[in-house]
Amino acid sequence: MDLNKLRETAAGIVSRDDVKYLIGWRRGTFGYRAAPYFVEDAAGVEELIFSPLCISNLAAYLTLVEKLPVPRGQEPDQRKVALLVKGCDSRAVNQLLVEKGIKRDQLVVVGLPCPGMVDWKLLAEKYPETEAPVEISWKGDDFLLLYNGQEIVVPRAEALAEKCRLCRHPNPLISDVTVGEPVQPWAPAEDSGVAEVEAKSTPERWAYWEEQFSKCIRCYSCRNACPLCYCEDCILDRLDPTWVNRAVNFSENTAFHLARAFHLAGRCIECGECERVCPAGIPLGKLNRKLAHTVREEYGFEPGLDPEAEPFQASYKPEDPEEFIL
Amino acid sequence: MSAMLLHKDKWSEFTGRLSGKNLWAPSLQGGIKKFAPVGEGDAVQLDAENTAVPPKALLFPQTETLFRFSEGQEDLEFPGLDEPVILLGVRPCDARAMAIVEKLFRWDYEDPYYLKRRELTTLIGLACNEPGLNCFCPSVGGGPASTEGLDILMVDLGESYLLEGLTGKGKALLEECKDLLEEAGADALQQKEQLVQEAASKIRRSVDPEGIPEALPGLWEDPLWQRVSAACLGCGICTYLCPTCYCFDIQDELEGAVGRRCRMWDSCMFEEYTKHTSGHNPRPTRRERTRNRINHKYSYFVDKFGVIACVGCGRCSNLCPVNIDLIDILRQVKAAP
Amino acid sequence: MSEQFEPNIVAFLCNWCSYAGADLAGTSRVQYPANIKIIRVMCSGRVNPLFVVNALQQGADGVLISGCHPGDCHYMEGNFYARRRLKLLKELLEFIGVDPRRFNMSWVSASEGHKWKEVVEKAVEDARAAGPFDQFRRRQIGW
Amino acid sequence: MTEKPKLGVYICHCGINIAATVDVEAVTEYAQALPNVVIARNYSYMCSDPGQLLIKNDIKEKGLNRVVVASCSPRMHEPTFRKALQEAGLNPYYLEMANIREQCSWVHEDREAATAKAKKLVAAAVAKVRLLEPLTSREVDAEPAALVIGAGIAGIQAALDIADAGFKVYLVEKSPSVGGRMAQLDKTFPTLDCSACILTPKMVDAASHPNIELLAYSEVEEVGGFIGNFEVKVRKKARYVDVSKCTGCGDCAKECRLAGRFPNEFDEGLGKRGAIYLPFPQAVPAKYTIDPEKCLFLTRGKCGKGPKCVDACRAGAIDFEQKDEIVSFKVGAILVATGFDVFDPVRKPEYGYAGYPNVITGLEMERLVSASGPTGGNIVIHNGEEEIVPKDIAFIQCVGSRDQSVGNEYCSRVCCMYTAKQAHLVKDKIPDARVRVYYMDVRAFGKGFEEFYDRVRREGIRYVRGNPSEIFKRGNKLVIKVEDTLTATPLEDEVDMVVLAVGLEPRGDARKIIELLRLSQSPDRFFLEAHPKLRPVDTATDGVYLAGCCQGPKDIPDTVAQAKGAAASALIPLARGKVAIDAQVAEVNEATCRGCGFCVSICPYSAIELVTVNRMGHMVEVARVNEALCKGCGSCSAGCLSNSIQPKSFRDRQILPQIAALGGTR
Repeated sequence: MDLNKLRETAAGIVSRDDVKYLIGWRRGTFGYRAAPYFVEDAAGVEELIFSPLCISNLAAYLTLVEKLPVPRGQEPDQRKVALLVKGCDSRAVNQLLVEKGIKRDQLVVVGLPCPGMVDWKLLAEKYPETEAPVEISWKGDDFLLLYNGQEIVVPRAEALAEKCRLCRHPNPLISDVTVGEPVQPWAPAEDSGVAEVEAKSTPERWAYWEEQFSKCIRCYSCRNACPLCYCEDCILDRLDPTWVNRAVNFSENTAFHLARAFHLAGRCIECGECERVCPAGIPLGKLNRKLAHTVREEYGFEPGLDPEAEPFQASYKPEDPEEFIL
Repeated sequence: MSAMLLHKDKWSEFTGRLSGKNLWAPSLQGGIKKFAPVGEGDAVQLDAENTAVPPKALLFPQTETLFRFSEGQEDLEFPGLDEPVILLGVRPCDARAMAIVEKLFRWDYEDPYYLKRRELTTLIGLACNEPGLNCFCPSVGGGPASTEGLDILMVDLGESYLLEGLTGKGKALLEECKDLLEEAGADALQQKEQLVQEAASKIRRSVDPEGIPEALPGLWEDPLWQRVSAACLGCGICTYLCPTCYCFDIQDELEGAVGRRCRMWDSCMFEEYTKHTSGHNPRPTRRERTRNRINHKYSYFVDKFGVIACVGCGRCSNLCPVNIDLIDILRQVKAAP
Repeated sequence: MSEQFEPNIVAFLCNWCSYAGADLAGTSRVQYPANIKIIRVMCSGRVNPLFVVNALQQGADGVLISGCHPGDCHYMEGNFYARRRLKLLKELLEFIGVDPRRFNMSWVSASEGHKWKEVVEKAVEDARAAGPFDQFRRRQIGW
Repeated sequence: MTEKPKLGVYICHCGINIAATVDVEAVTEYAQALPNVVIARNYSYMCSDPGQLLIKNDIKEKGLNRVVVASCSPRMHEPTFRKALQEAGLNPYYLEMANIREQCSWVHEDREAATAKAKKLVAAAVAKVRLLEPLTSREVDAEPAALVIGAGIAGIQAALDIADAGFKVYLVEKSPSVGGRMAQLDKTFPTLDCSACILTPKMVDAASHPNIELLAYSEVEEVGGFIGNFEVKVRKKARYVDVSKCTGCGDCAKECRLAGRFPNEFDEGLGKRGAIYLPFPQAVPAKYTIDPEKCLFLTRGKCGKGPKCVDACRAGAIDFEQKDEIVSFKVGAILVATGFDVFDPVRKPEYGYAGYPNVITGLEMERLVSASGPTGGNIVIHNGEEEIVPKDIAFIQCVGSRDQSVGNEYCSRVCCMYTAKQAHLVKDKIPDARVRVYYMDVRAFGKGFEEFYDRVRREGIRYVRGNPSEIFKRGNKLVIKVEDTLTATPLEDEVDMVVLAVGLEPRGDARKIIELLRLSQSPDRFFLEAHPKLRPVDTATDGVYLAGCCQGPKDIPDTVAQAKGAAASALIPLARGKVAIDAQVAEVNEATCRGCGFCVSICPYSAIELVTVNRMGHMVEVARVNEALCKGCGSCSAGCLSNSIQPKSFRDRQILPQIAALGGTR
């Protein structure tokens, strides 16, 4: 990855009058963390990075930014937002366009072909986080760590994030400008996470998810980190009517997670943010991916590939599966 | 009885005996570490890492029924709170946090639920020999073997645990178990001192809070708040998992004609936290909310109670998925003009 | 102990076909188990799949949804949307280990009083075999 | 809305229909204890006058503001009890019914179980009724005009009836003249009166009626709006002839360089016309039209030294500069009378229609026997070798009807009789002709039909029961291979001419009308009526009515009857001047709507649109419901992720408490 090229491109974009800021990543404050980073001027691009730690999906910030009341007599800031996207992130942008969550003309998309990200928790098992940030880069198919002053090559298989093992679209599907050469997509791994759950008996599955959902502290990070969970007034926060009580217990947590997963059916672009941010380690991605499999295999649909696609849950085909109906 | 030794070969007998007294200890629950009840015969294993969910959840449950009601009936049903609890393996920072939070719950109104639970709880602390990456307790007045809030402090000496009764409650508990204990000698106490010093030296991160409470009001409109909050997801991780955060909401839950009034954790990082019925929100963005979180801990609480409402446990920095790092923020506060 | 478990089943029926079909079962004096309790909606397309989750959480042991046959929807397309949405919900429920016998969906027209009886009997038998669903009950767990 | 709910619960015995199985006293006692219930009563017949009086009195005396009636299906008596509420001064939508008869007492025998269930159903109704909202059904003004699409006999008749009732009618016809299929027919069965003689006066009436605006050679392009307020756009295609000047003299057509070069559609291709033409002599309007796909000047920009028609026309009516014109207007009702196509027998290759000039369709036969037809009514045919007067003639029935192999399972209803009529006409014109009719069944069900069929057979026309398997040529004859299924004898019949009694099919361009008007099709692909028996001229789209063969095959009397029926239905909104809009429609919470447009995609009625609103200084899109178009199905609501769109009376906040009540303790 040519960081200079990226910074140069970014500098050009943020210098434009019609661009408010560019959302990218910068080095984190310790260990393996990379932080979302809002670049407002050309000077700021020096801190921009794109490394195997830039796993987070920045598209979430497109809708996370609050729309404050515009004082009377003033105009809302109509400048564009520039965004760095990997393949998966770009699908979120497409899906947001499908749902009119954002407008294309308010967006500058910088595509970054993505060779795959690391799951730092896998790395930390062997190389614990250090106070000083660890530099990581790609080396061929593998990852190169600069760890306590030492260069260490970590084989791809040892640290590649699960979502990247399953990835079908490493190259951005929408962008105004692309930095870097397209990567050769790799054969997506079989989704063993989902398969393992499916292989269980019904009571075993229940027991599995009972343990998982019981851990939930309802911090809503899964919802907030999701680029496609952006209702300004989420029904799961609402009191009239109350769909899910605020109380934290297995019953409400389960209802919460079912609603969250269901609302993403046919919309989830499998960026894995929900699972990554969960402080309780609930494998939320499995729920989304299970439905994504169904949508892909039984309906032949994959969200986020086409900004003009019909929204899946707001469309139907006469020949949709109905073998389950009496 | 002051300092006692519990040899590790008596550990299971010790925990077994306590397990009959509603004992809770850290345990891995589906991959997340938190306090869980110890059943009879359950092994209790204490390791270096602190729980992700702080033990505040036992004194201040995430969801707590205040009372139950039926529509059309005047009588309310209150939950009985009378069972003593023993928490084993509480870290000094988390115990300090309870002492800090108690100030709030004793303040203008004595909260019966919290205080009753506090009274019923015996805290057996475990000094930290191996502090975590983001631990910075000494910076905010604690330490790896701080005793504040604890009834018993326990130090892992390798072959045995050193147990110091700190309160009447703690001493009485040790007394009950004295057949399993032996008097600690000077060497044990010396070993403890050495371990604690070693632990303190292993703490890698620090920030000097000197001047922060005074500086914060002047930084109200400083651009740093925009900078440090831009990446914030507005989730509840940092506050829910903070041992000194105590905000709650009270809601009624109904099913048909029966219901309960309960209180549950709330978070100042949530948008609805300060949202008025009118729709107006005095803390309209994550900037104001982040600013509030820091001000609350490092300024308002200090003003009211004379102590920083942060114990340096590092959870917020560890668990924030977008690397919003408290120590980094505090450093920026100090560096601000 | 030998007394058999009587499941509680909440059903959502569209006004024009299935509710009318259930009415026809009544006027035809077709007999079926009383375990089923019907909520009338105008169209199966109105059934928010989260109603199913809510019903299971609030004490239903099984849920049944019934609408017009494809092509017969009074509103032309509502049942097609229902079919797609509820299939996804069904997959999700099964994936988290909810016994698939707790969820049934059917097409019952206004003239299919007898089919309605068969559908109800199946839903009741299914839910009975799946047993009481207390593991998810709001009041059982939270209160 | 903040008024505390005060409920009355009324449990009906329905004689013993309910009371025999459900312990109504126990249910009453149970209901009385439910929250907000002021009074619970039971009575033998709630729907009777005294039963309703109980409710009305309680509303007045006890100040009830919500009512639950536990009785029969709401599909039965909801209107009854709503009216009762209204008469007592309460909003009629403050009613919820518990169906404890059709869905409880009649289907369960166990008294205990039925009673327990009835209690739950009452509890659910009580839970819901507390949260119901008052609704008012609104009325909007209806435009006092109608659009009639298609000016065949159905469209003409309907237009005349509506116009005679005093309302404006826009009569839109795709082809250059009105008249439709009926104008092509010779005599009509069973009375043998001349089709043109009875139709032509009506065509003239339609064109000259002061209330009818005839838009011939025009097509409907766009229909928006809803009953009472349709907004219509019609494309008036350019004729390249100024109709205000054209006298219909025909001098132009005689001079056209291409005169007689193209098959004339009206004559089913048996006659010829030029590039400028009048479809048939009695055409209304009697104005010439230039075929833009044929005219040399229009296709190549050049016609000899100059278009001869221009020179020929003394009125100076030819205008090559003419352009299509879009006409917009509003109507309150739309009547669809777009007619049919005949089955194309090329799809039955075994009959050789494509290859043999002496195999013709029934409609071609109509033109052949017509005095105004290309042969002046003489039956002459080319057999491939020479022009002859056929002496051996066979008719084959059910071509393209009752035939699953071509996808037409239905009977076309007119072929048996038009075959009998044509057989009769053949006998009339060629008395020595040998005429056979191959049939599957003869359906002579109408007034005078069986009598006519008997008459034809008495005239010496032979009916052979059998479905021919093949037609091939032998010498200058056609050979029909067929099995006489009554005698089980295989036959080979040598004939000079075969007439295929082709059936009726939906028009090839029906899809356009479906999309314009949101119509549905029945399995036979004809337009679907709202109810096959009780609403045969209505459609699922309010304000759109059907007449004639677009709804299904029918003969002229049935078509006219249906046209008059459809006209009467269409007159209802026009005559009232108002249309009621359903009160139970969807509503958007614009504050929470995120403008994703899912509801817009979902709505089968195009009742939802995205509009831009100012949300605290930001221009954002939100959904908005056109209440006049919304039918309240609620499909939008279940597809809305923020649950911002909700059908009134079936809102989430009204349904979730029902669920809670039905769940509850087991």
